[in-house]
Amino acid sequence: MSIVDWFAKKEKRRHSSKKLNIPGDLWVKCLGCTEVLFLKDLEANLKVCPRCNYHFRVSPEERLKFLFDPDSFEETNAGIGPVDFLTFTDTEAYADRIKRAQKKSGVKDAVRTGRVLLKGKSVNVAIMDFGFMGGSMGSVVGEKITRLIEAGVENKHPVIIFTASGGARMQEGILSLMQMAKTSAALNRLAEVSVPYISVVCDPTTGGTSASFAMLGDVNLTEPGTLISFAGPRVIEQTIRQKLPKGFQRAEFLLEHGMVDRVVPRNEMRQLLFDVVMLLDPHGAEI
Amino acid sequence: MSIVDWFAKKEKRRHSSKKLNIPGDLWVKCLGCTEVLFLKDLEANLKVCPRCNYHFRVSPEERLKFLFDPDSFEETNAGIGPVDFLTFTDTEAYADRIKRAQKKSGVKDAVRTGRVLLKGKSVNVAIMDFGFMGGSMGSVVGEKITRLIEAGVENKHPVIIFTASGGARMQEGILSLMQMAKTSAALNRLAEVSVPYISVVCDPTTGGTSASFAMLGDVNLTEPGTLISFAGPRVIEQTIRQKLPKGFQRAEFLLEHGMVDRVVPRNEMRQLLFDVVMLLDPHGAEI
Amino acid sequence: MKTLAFETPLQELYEKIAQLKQLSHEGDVDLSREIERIEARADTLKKTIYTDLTPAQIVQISRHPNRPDSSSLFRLILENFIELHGDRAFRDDPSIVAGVGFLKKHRVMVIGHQKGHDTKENIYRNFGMPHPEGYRKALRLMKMAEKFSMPIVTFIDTPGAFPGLGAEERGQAEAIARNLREMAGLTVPVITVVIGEGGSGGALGIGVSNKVYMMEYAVYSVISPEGCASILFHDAAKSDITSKSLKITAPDIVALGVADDVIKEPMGGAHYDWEAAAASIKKVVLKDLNAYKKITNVKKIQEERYLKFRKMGQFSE
Amino acid sequence: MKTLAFETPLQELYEKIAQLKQLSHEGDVDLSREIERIEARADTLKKTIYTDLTPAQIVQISRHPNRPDSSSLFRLILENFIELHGDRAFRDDPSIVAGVGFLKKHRVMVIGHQKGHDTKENIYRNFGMPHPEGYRKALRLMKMAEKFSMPIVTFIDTPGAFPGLGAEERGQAEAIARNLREMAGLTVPVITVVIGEGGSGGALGIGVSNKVYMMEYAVYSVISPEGCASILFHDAAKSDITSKSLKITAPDIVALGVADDVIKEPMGGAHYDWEAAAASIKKVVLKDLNAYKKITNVKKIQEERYLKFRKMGQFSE
Ligand SMILES: [Zn+2]
Ligand SMILES: [Zn+2]
Repeated sequence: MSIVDWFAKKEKRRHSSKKLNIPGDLWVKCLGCTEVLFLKDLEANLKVCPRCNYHFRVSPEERLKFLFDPDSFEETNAGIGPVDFLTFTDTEAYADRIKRAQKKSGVKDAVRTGRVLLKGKSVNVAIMDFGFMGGSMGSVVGEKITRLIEAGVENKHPVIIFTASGGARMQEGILSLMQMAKTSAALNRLAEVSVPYISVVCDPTTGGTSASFAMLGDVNLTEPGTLISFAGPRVIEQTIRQKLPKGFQRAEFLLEHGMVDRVVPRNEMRQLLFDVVMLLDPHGAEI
Repeated sequence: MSIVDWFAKKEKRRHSSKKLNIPGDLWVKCLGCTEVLFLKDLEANLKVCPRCNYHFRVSPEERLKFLFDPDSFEETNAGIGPVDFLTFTDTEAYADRIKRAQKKSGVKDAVRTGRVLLKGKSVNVAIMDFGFMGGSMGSVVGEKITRLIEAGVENKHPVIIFTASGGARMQEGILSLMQMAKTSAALNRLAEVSVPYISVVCDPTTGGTSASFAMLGDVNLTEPGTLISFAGPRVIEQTIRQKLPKGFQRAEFLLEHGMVDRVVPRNEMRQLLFDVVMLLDPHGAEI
Repeated sequence: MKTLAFETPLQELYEKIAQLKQLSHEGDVDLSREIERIEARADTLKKTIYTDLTPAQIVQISRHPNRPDSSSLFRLILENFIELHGDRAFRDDPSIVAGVGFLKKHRVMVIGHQKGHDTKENIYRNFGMPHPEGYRKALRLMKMAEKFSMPIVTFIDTPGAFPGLGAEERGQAEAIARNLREMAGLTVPVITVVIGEGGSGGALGIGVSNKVYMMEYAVYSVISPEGCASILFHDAAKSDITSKSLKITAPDIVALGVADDVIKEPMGGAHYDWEAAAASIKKVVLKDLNAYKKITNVKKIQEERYLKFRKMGQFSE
Repeated sequence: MKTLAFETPLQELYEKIAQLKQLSHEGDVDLSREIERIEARADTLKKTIYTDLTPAQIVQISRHPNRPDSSSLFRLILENFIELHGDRAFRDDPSIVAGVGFLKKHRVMVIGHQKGHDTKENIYRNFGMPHPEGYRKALRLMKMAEKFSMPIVTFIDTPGAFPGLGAEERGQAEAIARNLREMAGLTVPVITVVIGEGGSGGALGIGVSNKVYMMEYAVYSVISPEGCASILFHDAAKSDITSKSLKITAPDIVALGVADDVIKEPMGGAHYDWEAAAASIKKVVLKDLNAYKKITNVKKIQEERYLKFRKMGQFSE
């Protein structure tokens, strides 16, 4: 929870692929190696720098395109939207923040959910959107994730969740915290019926999201370089009053510390997800 | 497993309360503080040094006397004895070792088992005897422990095991190793019927005994200063090529590292065992 | 005893009363009428102060160093309390205490965050901020409670889970997440009381329960008011604003459907009378234990807990 | 390739053959008859050497640095092998590898001790000696296999669990003990092959199985022959004696009722032909998987495993 949101905001600015103002075509500067890349090439390479392997953050739409069968996504619960039930105001009213984020993104909140085909296999998928208020989890994210998991309990298809979140959405107060319990409780029900749950932890995933469904996959996957933490790096630096070691809280660090099963390059993710799902799913047909 | 037996043997010599040759009465020298103590006083104090709190090792008979209701012990399977089925010989034949140990101790092997009353409550109890070939676990120890646990599965009374063992009895080869699996498997059955199992880890408990039933209590208790380890201190010193820190692998160290629930002075053990058993036992009557 | 700023006038009266009593004792004069008068004034003042507290003041009371801690409350509420230790994997975390005992005739497992009352104690208890092994100890013992059909009572009192290197290395997020999921499935009833500070995920990690109660001056929040202020206003000192807007006091938490009820504290707060606070908690918990004793269908207990959290959240559709 | 002492004469012949081949290639002379003659001699010698090995020599083969390792065997036996990592609490232990894959049409979970073939690899793999987190990773994945109804195949190949400070601190004994108990209760079949060195509790920690097989030149022992000799004779060099008296070779382990059968190795040992060794293992495991597929009553699987170990031990009564 905590100050990670703030950190996340800074991070967000740093990580978004800044478009360079070069006339004629769109170019972007790699955040890993500072190479200037032709946007179309970058996109053709799944938004991974061909030179330094830096994995750019991508939108839910891009993930759908990169990983799943074309036009197979059937979105669910797209109509659920946030409410400013605490009439929370700081430098800006929560109600206004919501409007602004919705207008900018064209979606109602920070996660999209639905059924999709993965190489022909039907799965329940949720993809969080760090671009929408730092992927913060309020009632909408919690409710949509929970409904998706409950759909898995019913339809017995594997559940795959791509997380990307600065943590709980504090403008919804205690109810944002409770989304951690709600989603995790739903995963307990999913486990009872032996439906596989794959968590794909994407950059960045911190706070309340990491301390709930992100860490609870039967298999936890992540992409190279992903920041995964409970407390954000800044908070910890304040606590220990020294700089953090390089690579701390990154995907490879978590692999070493036993928290994730694999760090998966984006171009291998589709095949790996398919294999994992086929191997674990006791409800699916045999190959 | 491993070289701990050898170490244990050395330890045994060091720890047995050496009787001093003072005419008239029996005196012993404390191994903790070197105070010379009148044997009768020491025994009245449950074989704990009144000066330095050193807990002397005690025999199964002494433990029965110190902790359970007088004359309530009904021994089971006392007739099971060891067999030299590998005709194992080193500097002495295993068959001869057995005979010597049996003659010295008057019992057939390194554990006594049965039903006993603890402040009026019926429990299944096993008490290992470090004095019998270093409390090593061969087929007899494994079988008697297993039968005791299986008795618990049947009669639903709590199971309490006092361990004291240098590990597996290598003169019985691979079958001594398999006693770890046999006893642990029995504990799995006991857990399935929700009968409490209290492990009281006594000095010393190492190797195959610690890596099976000794560490598997719903509640693990131990006495102050008890040596508890998988690998013996000597083996580890050989591995790391330096002296071990003081207190390493002792009861208090294991408490700090989360392996045991409590370090219990001997004079509090009876009451604590009773309380724990009354609190955990779902099959017992309410107080 | 440490005095909070808004308690100062009251504290001054108490000191005056103490002086007068000493005087009348030593000087052998009768000051009883004067003392009575000031005592009455103190009572009135106490009521005035404590019936109109701001959320920021309540936050202060919830963190009062003299508030009763989990371990002391266990000893006041239970008979034969036996503390149990360790996660069986890495370390015994002193910032979570747990054990078994009888609450009247009920065998119960109790688990709570543990703060200290002075610096030394607080350092040992890590100011009530658990590491992953604390949550893992809690889970081990909750599973044990389930095995032996013992209801679970948890006390929440933490600024949050510890944000440190070792905690991150050993999976703070994983430990909390796992507890949330596993608590949801427990077949025994779980009753939680927020006895002081309910700080974020570190609090919730032992709080996925059938019943949740707020002590009158306890708070429960997704983020500390200071943390929230430093993010939103870049100024931690603006926590008086955020402590209000976050809606973290007992009545707010009940109104939002997160807690079931408020447990009244002794006038002025639990730190004035631990026994009275313990008695109030005991009464509420006992009532629930008696009620749950009658439910033999564990599915109902699981279902109740699931639905409790399932309902939480407000959105448009 | 490292040569064991008793293999030296054979190795000399192989070198000679290589020389002659080179000679006939370079000098354009026909030495094929001479080569054939020596090859025949080598074959005979190989048979002679490997049909009358002492237990001490078998111990050497079981530890041969070129023996196929778990991970390589998984890749040879399975399709779509996916390694899974981590204990979700402290560390991913490289001395135990695990993952999922298809063995023919069977979804299986595989787990094995992992040694290296050279110094660098061995240091990374800690010479196949796991820490507690290795056993905890194994247990996590066995529970996952159970959840998804996947049979479990384990490969044993370890000198033993690591005897070190960190391992003791983090509960080596607890980790192994827990695995023994939990494996006993698994509702899915477990098939174990001792592929090399079966060292003590560290081996058994992934070996409480329905079926246990010994590779022809594998050993399984409560203690290493050297360790046993140093205890009993105060002389580790007397391990030729103890390697005999401990009864640790494949036929002994079967005779004692601990293993079900021996899996033949390619002539000279698995290190001469990994593919052939893998094929032999695959055949045996596949037969079992097909048989277990027909058992839908999980109680039967648990009962079989329980009784297997329940019977072990010899005593008078
Ligand atoms: Zn780059
Ligand atoms: Zn002494």
